[in-house]
Amino acid sequence: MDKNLVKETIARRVALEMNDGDLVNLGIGLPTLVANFIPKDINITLQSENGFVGLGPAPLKGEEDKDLVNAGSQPVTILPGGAFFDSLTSFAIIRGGHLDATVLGALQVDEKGNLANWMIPGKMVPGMGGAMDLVTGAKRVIVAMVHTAKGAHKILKECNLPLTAAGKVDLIITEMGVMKVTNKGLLLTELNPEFTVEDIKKATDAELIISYDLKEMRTS
Amino acid sequence: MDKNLVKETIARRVALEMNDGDLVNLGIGLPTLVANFIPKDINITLQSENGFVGLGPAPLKGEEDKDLVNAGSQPVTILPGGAFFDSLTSFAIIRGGHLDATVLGALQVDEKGNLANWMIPGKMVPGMGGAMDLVTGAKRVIVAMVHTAKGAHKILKECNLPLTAAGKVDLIITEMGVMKVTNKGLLLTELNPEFTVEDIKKATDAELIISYDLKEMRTS
Amino acid sequence: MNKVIDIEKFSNKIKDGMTIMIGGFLGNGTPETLIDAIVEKGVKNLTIIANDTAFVDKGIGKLIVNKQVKKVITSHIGTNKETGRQLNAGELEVVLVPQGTLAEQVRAGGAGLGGILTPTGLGTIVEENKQKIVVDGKEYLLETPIRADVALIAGSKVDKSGNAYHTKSTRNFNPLMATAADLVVVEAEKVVEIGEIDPDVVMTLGIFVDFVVRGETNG
Amino acid sequence: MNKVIDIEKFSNKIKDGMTIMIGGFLGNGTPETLIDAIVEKGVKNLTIIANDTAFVDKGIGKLIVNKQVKKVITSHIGTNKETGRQLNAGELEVVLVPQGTLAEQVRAGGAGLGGILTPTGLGTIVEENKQKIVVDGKEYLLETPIRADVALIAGSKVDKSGNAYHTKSTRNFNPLMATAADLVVVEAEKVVEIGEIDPDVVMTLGIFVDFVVRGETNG
Repeated sequence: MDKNLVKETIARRVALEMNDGDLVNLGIGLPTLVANFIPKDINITLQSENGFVGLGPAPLKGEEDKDLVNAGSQPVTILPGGAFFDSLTSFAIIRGGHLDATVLGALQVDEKGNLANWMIPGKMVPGMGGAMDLVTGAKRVIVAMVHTAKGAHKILKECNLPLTAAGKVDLIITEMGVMKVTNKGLLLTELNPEFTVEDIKKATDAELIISYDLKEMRTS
Repeated sequence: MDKNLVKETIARRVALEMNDGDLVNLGIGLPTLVANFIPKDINITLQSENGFVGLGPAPLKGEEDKDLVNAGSQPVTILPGGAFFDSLTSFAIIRGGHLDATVLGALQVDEKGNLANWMIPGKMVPGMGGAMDLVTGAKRVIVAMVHTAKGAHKILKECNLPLTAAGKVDLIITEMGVMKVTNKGLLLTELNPEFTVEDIKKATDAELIISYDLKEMRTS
Repeated sequence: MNKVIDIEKFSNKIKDGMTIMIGGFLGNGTPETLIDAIVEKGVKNLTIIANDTAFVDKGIGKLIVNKQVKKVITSHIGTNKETGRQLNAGELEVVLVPQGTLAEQVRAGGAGLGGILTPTGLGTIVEENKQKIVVDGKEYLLETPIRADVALIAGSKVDKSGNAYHTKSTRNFNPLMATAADLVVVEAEKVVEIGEIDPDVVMTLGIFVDFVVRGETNG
Repeated sequence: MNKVIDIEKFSNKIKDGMTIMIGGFLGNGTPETLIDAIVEKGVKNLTIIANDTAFVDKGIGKLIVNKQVKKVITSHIGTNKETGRQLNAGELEVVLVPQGTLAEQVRAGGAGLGGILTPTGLGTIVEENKQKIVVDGKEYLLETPIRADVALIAGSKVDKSGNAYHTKSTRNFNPLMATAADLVVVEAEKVVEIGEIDPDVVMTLGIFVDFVVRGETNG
């Protein structure tokens, strides 16, 4: 699959997980794209952990405001009904269970719902930023990522990178399919028709339980 | 002494403890009077624990604002440079050591600096309100009160009412004199010339150490 | 999303035995219209969490006088003689909490904290049955989170999505309580359109608020 | 009280080895003029407490690039490659803290709390060497207060007594940090007279602020 199509496929599918009225935090990168595909009849409010709710689309060129950026330092806008606040309030929202969902990328995720997305020891140590709080506090944690890292497994029996949080992931959405974290392991509920069950099993280190009711992966 | 003169004597003497630039919380009742006697060359800022700094004098009759009251529910004003906030911030100021002084009344105070001012078991239980936080957090705790309760001792060897805080009082100011809480006990540093050392000793259950440098109690 | 409902719809949501947080400080910044509706409905055995019990004829005091409250968690009852009378008569349970601790407990309940460590109350009866923890050589009391079924708050200006502005000294516990209950209702002195409150100065976030009710005097 | 000082007077207060909190989020709401003065002065062995280390040419990043920092306590260093390089080369100590925990720790430092209990970091390396406390059957990490010698914050509009208004997304850590340091300096994009900021909307209280410095671009 084309790289942009991969991203769009994932973002489109994540968008279908949103419910009307949800308050959601979308991580930097791929998760940000989800905002573009929210169904027309669904209204969600986006939170930006640097300090506001009501995150709107990027401003038109020339209309950027240096004092209004998202958590990735990109110029953005705020929608009517939005509000700004300090970092303390921002993480009271996040940790306090007020977010209906958070969507993040991952370096690794495993069948127990463990997530690793903040460091590769000795190599890359960006830091956890707000990710540990987001994953700990949000009502639903959705991992949105490309299924493998150039062929290397990212969905594992057990993460071997330092964890972001233990047992907090609810759902994994990749370009290959949709996997639910259950207490029996990862349940494949939807498969992208571009791939076979064998393909996705091969691309996954964790055991995949194939749903009796396996469906075609939706994108709208 | 006349009741009003007693109060004014105490309030005037407390006012002399204020330093330029101090942030101060004055309790309801007698301590509130202190604001009237601050020396002209001293600027202090008053905090009101219900949620603001910059507490000003009572408004003129007819100019009361129902949304602007002090912690005793009386109409007040706010001075230029003042600011309103919520109860969380109010007690972050109080507990966090940002108050230079707090002035409170007492039912009992003792030679170890213990204070009791929030309940008489089985009789009167108003509650501690903000007093426990004020006494715990302020840099200086000044007890301002009439020396006895109609002759009954209030300055004791040891409080027998439930404490507001243990060992936090720095200074006791009454109409009879000024007593400093030291680790050797209560040091009488100033005596109102209306009274003799014998008078104040008789009116005090705690042992009074008389300062070698005992001065006349100042009121301006 | 328009969250404005009428007082009857609000009244239907309040049931016997509920735990209810109520904003305000001696009645300043208290949702009087919502309280009046609860008085009128007459639900019983409420647990009330509030800074104080106000006065016999104002704010939370009215619920006490009407004997609808079985327990109150508060910092001060001295301005309402009926609270003291019911306490002494064994008709009402009163849990007294230092005001700053109450604010922290409500915030902890709303912010997902397991508690906070405070020096307030050390060496007093407030420390009874509480865990003491030493940090950096200093002793603190562990105070645990408080949440409620319902939080009732008052806003001076409230947009239809629940964003509230609390003017002057009316803010007090209102923004905190809005974070710490399953159902949050704000009484608006004045209701405005979404977008009318500058996003910089929203004090209680609409995302915490379920319903907005117009106050009786204005709105 | 007029707290406005010039940049030289500010610069004189900053010494080798100080612990300095700096407001801002990836450079947004960061006091650039104050940072530039520290870069120019060249003091060494600083400990910096900040949300992130921004970029090599912006905000806190400039102090890192100039090798003035021996230790940084922060939630994110990914946008500044030099921080990572110095970390890997053993030239810089980096303590990574979850962002929400960092906010709580700074607040605890300013609010007189001995710490807070958070679930964030449980089951990760963040829990190493930390006390775990069970409340109501749930496990939490005890996170302790953070304070600094100096806090440097940025305000969009600041009155001469230090009351500050932070517009839009520039607020972030600024109001918290102002509570948690022995010396607090606010850089003002615009200085206004005392009384010009509505007391309802002051975001950082002047009572916490020692000095105000005009930013270079405005004020």
